[in-house]
Amino acid sequence: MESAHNINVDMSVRIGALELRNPVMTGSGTFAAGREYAEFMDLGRLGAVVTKGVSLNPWAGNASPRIAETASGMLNSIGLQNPGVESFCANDLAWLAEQDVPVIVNVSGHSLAEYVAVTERLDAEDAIDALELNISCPNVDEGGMAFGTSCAAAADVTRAVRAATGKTLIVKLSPNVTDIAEIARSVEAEGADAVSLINTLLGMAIDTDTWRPKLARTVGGLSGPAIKPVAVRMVWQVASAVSVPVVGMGGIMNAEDAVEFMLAGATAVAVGTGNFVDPATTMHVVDGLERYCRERGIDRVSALTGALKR
Amino acid sequence: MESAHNINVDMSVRIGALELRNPVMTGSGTFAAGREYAEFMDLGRLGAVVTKGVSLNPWAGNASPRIAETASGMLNSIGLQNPGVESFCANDLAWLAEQDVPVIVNVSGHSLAEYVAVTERLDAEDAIDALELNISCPNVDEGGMAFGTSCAAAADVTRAVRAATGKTLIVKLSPNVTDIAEIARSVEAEGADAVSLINTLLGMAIDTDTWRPKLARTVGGLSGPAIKPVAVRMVWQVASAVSVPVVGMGGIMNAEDAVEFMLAGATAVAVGTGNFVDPATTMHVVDGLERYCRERGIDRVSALTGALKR
Amino acid sequence: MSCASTHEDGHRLLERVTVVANDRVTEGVGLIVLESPRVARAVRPGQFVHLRISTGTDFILRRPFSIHRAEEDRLHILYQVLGTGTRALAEKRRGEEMDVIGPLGHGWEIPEGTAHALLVAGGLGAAPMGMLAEQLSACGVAVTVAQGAPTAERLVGQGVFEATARRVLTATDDGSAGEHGFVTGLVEGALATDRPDVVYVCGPEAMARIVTAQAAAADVPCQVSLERLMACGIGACLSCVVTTTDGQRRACVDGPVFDAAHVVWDVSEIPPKH
Amino acid sequence: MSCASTHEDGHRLLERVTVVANDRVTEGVGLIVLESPRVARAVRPGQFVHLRISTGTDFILRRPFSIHRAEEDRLHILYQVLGTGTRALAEKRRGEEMDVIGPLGHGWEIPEGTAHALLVAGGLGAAPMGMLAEQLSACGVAVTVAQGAPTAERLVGQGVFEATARRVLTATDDGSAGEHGFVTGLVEGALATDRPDVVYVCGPEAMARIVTAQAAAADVPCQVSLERLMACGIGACLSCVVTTTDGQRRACVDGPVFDAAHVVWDVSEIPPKH
Ligand SMILES: Cc1cc2nc3c(=O)[nH]c(=O)nc-3n(C[C@H](O)[C@H](O)[C@H](O)COP(=O)(O)OP(=O)(O)OC[C@H]3O[C@@H](n4cnc5c(N)ncnc54)[C@H](O)[C@@H]3O)c2cc1C
Ligand SMILES: Cc1cc2nc3c(=O)[nH]c(=O)nc-3n(C[C@H](O)[C@H](O)[C@H](O)COP(=O)(O)OP(=O)(O)OC[C@H]3O[C@@H](n4cnc5c(N)ncnc54)[C@H](O)[C@@H]3O)c2cc1C
Ligand SMILES: Cc1cc2nc3c(=O)[nH]c(=O)nc-3n(C[C@H](O)[C@H](O)[C@H](O)COP(=O)(O)O)c2cc1C
Ligand SMILES: Cc1cc2nc3c(=O)[nH]c(=O)nc-3n(C[C@H](O)[C@H](O)[C@H](O)COP(=O)(O)O)c2cc1C
Ligand code: FES
Ligand code: FES
Repeated sequence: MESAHNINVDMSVRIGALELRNPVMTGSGTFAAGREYAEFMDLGRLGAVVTKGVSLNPWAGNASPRIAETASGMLNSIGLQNPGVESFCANDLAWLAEQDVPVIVNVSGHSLAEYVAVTERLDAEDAIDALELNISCPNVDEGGMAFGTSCAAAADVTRAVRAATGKTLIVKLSPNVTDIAEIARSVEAEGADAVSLINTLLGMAIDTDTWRPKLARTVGGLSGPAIKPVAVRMVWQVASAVSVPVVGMGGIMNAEDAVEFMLAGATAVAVGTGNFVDPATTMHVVDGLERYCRERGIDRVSALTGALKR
Repeated sequence: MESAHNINVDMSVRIGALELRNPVMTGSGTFAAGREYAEFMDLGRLGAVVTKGVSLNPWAGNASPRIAETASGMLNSIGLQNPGVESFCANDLAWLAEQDVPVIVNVSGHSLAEYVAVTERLDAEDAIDALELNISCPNVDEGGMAFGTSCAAAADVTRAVRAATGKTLIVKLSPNVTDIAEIARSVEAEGADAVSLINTLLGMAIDTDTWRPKLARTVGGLSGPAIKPVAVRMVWQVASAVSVPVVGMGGIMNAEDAVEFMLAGATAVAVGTGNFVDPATTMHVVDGLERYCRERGIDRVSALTGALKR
Repeated sequence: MSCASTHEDGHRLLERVTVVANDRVTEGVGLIVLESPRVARAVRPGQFVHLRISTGTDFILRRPFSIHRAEEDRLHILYQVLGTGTRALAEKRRGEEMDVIGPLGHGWEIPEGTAHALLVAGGLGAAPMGMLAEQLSACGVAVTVAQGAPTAERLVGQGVFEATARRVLTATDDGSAGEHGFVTGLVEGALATDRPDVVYVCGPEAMARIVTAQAAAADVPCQVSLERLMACGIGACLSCVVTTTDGQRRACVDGPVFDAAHVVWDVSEIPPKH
Repeated sequence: MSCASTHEDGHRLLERVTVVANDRVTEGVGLIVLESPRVARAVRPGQFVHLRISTGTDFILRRPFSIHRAEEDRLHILYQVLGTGTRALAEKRRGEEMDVIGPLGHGWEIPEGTAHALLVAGGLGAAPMGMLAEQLSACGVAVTVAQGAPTAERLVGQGVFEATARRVLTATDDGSAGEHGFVTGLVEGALATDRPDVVYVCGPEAMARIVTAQAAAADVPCQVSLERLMACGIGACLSCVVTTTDGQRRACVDGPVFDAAHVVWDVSEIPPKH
């Protein structure tokens, strides 16, 4: 073990056709398109940037208040506010293309046709390395989570989007289901190259002074350390059920948390709410993961994936 | 508002045929049969004692470790360890019968026949005021949650148990489902007098030193403040979907938390994990609820139920 | 200090800071002084910092606070104790460390040719106005402050206003100091008497809205500092949107100071505790 | 102090206590002294308290700690800094308050006619043995202590052992004090030389298991104090079960001290950090 401290750790992992320099990505919607964070960290040291969800036309998002703090977590009901795919390509993507980091674009839609239209448009962009199909947003009335809570709907949208792009396709799953492994198998069968999970748990908080919901939209998505045990469990269930890679997320604040997800079966991980706590959290996770491996004489980080002992 | 401070608050609530002196009960499995807590509080000031789950034959429960702490919560995989219904009636129930507090017995089973057999045995006991049918335990391999995650199974077991008892029947629902309101409607249709929710969320934690799950059984149930937003949301969804009373629980640590559940639609509430933090938590909730109403000039606590403004 | 009428918002920093002092100012209000050399040198009036009060997981979000004054290497923050975060802030002792992100947001602008400014502060609305009064007075602008609070003791930030303003008008809800009534009652008169070139307002949203209307009626440009619930504080999460006539804007980067004429007032956007 | 060979466990209390002192004893080990009159008067050797270290929600469970010594109104707790809770405990300052539930559990028993006792402590296993050594010596029982630790500095609780025991034997993993090796290496000899009437053991479970076997081979009754993860600490939640030849028993009420001959050793029950 003494000499182990000097080993070089191979931090690379593979998601579909995509080789990442390390397993640490950003959680969609918590990192915009990275520009705001570039002042605090080196985007080039990330495994990948996953952008905020992009839809065909601009979405205004939900009314305010849009967030509420909860014990070890937060609720959000942002509602996929975004300027639409054309504006996204002209602005955010054009900027991201100049950075030295793989780009994964999170795809939103109100309907199957809209998911396909966004995908077709994004497929034409060379700067995009992979798409993450968001069928799990709890914060929109139509589309979003509705596609992610039934196997048939999840399969339908995956099939349609798969046909519309040759890029690596990651499908982002909802935790608000009875059997997430079953949904994962459905999307794998339709050609998803990977699955990512978990999106937020549907939650609610009430102001006991005003008797009103703390979120204008009443319900929203719960994220942060509070949900980590549910997320780790689901990653473990899904990784045991499918053979495509799993991107794990939910409450990751440090490298130990990331290790937990990898041991449970994740090939890569994403930091969401953690970015708000410290804008350099992703960097701490990258450095900490490498240190974790080095100190234990593990020469490639991918050896952690699914290494849980029972 | 000045004079409001002197009003008498009617703290009573009704669950089926059961009139409770106040809405505060104990979460099954966190309070045994109350005897251990009697040293720290006055059982007679509780709305009701809900006992640990009771099965036909003794259950050994799961291997250790059985708990793990998580951010603002804990995982448990006790596994319904209990001495069986005969021993329960001879010891715990005999003791409880002497206390001045309504008794609700939580009913467990591995199979439909076992649920019915336990119910028949308990139905014969005058000291029991109501039964809580546990179809949501995530910690047993057969039975438990399997009955609570499909409408058909939930309906079947409710129908069978309903036929076996004339006592007030509360069905305890699992949060590990896509649509908890649908399950609630199924059990209401089969004659449940009330529903209680939520039981624990299925979760998992991994020791990053040993690479083993922190629980011997790998997965367990997440409880405590971390889950409160999910619990409040589900109570709100269920209360909007059924007309029977709802008993709300999940992360209640103080009176404000209890108010949140009542505003969301709960008629009564239960304190689970909060008992471990402070053995007198239930008393603080009773006193705090009364104070909350008094300070606002609310003359009956039941006015809070479903009073959420939107 | 520059008197540029508009400015580019500077580079944002993540800085480890040390508590120099933390004292009670009045019932439920504290003043914390942080040794924060890099942010203190960069901050402009109306900007804020995003403070990480706890490093545990009990509450994970940062808390946004305006810079009341920046003095050499130090930031002065006036804060009101409201909930979990500000209660923990009140317990910070000299020597303890925290980290801040700042300076953040777009602050107050000084329109070209401003000779006279009216600052309207309701309660803790005085917080983001200390540096503003200092800058205006350093630039030779005549400053009138109209300040309101529930009681005389709750009139905070008076030190800096007395030192910089030509006139400080006050109103209290209980009449324990100045006029008996709301600060909005002072504004009408000040607008008529002083004929200011610009009105700056910060306070409860209902009050800010009235002042906006008063300024509009007098045809004086008005800027308002708004509060929103904020997660990231740097423009990434879209928690903090303000509806404006130019669409949804982010309070943390496009604000917290907005041209009041462009704000589409909507009660539902007011944070719950106000 | 009574010399009753067995005892009824007393009434359990919820008491608000004040930190009187909290000092580092050695690398990673502290000694906290709590003003806790009611518990201090009721506690018996081998019992523990359930300490609420945080009142926030970052970690919500209490932490169980043995009473090392009880002196008038004060509880002395020796603790090892391991994780979130013990790190927070190490930061408690004189004058801070906490609340404890105690005294809890079934402690050490003194069999009828005990003239000579062997106490075997591994590392922090010394924690629950201070009061025991005091009681035994007060009752005229000859005490031999066999204590092991990784290094000389980690031999904790030596003060009370030197004051009460006839002999204190030590072993360290690195040979920096006493024998070079494990404490189990001392036990064989002590059993043969001293012919004790009872063996008391506390320490890592692997070590306790060996000592149990050694005592059994020498036909000496043996009691062991076991650690389990505990939620309620008062017997209600069934978190803390120990498999015994009499079935599943709760460490918090039926233990933490068990008749070693009845324990069904099972590595999977050992808390993860040990
Ligand atoms: C740009 C800006 C500048 C501010 N400057 C000051 C200042 O100088 N002095 C001062 O006392 N207060 C200021 N506030 C308000 C201050 O941020 C809140 O009072 C504080 O966050 C409350 O935290 P809490 O944990 O005590 O309250 P809690 O109610 O426990 O907080 C729960 C959540 O709600 C948020 N929140 C609660 N109230 C507000 C609010 N009014 N505005 C924004 N978020 C809120 C918290 O940040 C947290 O995320 C400012 C707010 C903004 C947006
Ligand atoms: C009856 C009894 C008496 C004890 N007496 C002492 C003592 O006198 N001195 C001392 O230093 N330690 C003692 N321990 C162990 C002590 O309780 C743990 O070291 C402590 O709980 C660790 O808390 P943490 O937050 O630092 O660790 P973390 O690992 O962060 O704790 C996470 C969870 O695991 C539990 N846990 C972790 N390790 C243990 C353990 N070894 N035993 C029980 N629970 C554990 C914690 O209580 C908490 O619920 C005793 C344990 C028991 C059961
Ligand atoms: C403010 C906010 C906005 C989010 N927006 C999106 C989104 O646009 N698309 C998406 O797939 N997930 C979105 N998410 C979910 C996160 O990407 C992530 O799945 C979830 O928050 C769990 O991870 P965490 O606990 O690390 O935050 C959002 C989460 C937050 C907190
Ligand atoms: C240690 C433990 C044991 C439990 N045992 C049972 C049980 O036997 N039957 C049951 O219906 N629920 C059981 N529960 C679930 C609780 O009754 C409650 O539904 C859940 O913990 C959520 O509430 P809380 O967050 O207040 O703990 C148990 C929970 C815990 C923490
Ligand atoms: S707080 Fe995140 S965008 Fe403003
Ligand atoms: S800790 Fe709850 S029964 Fe022992």
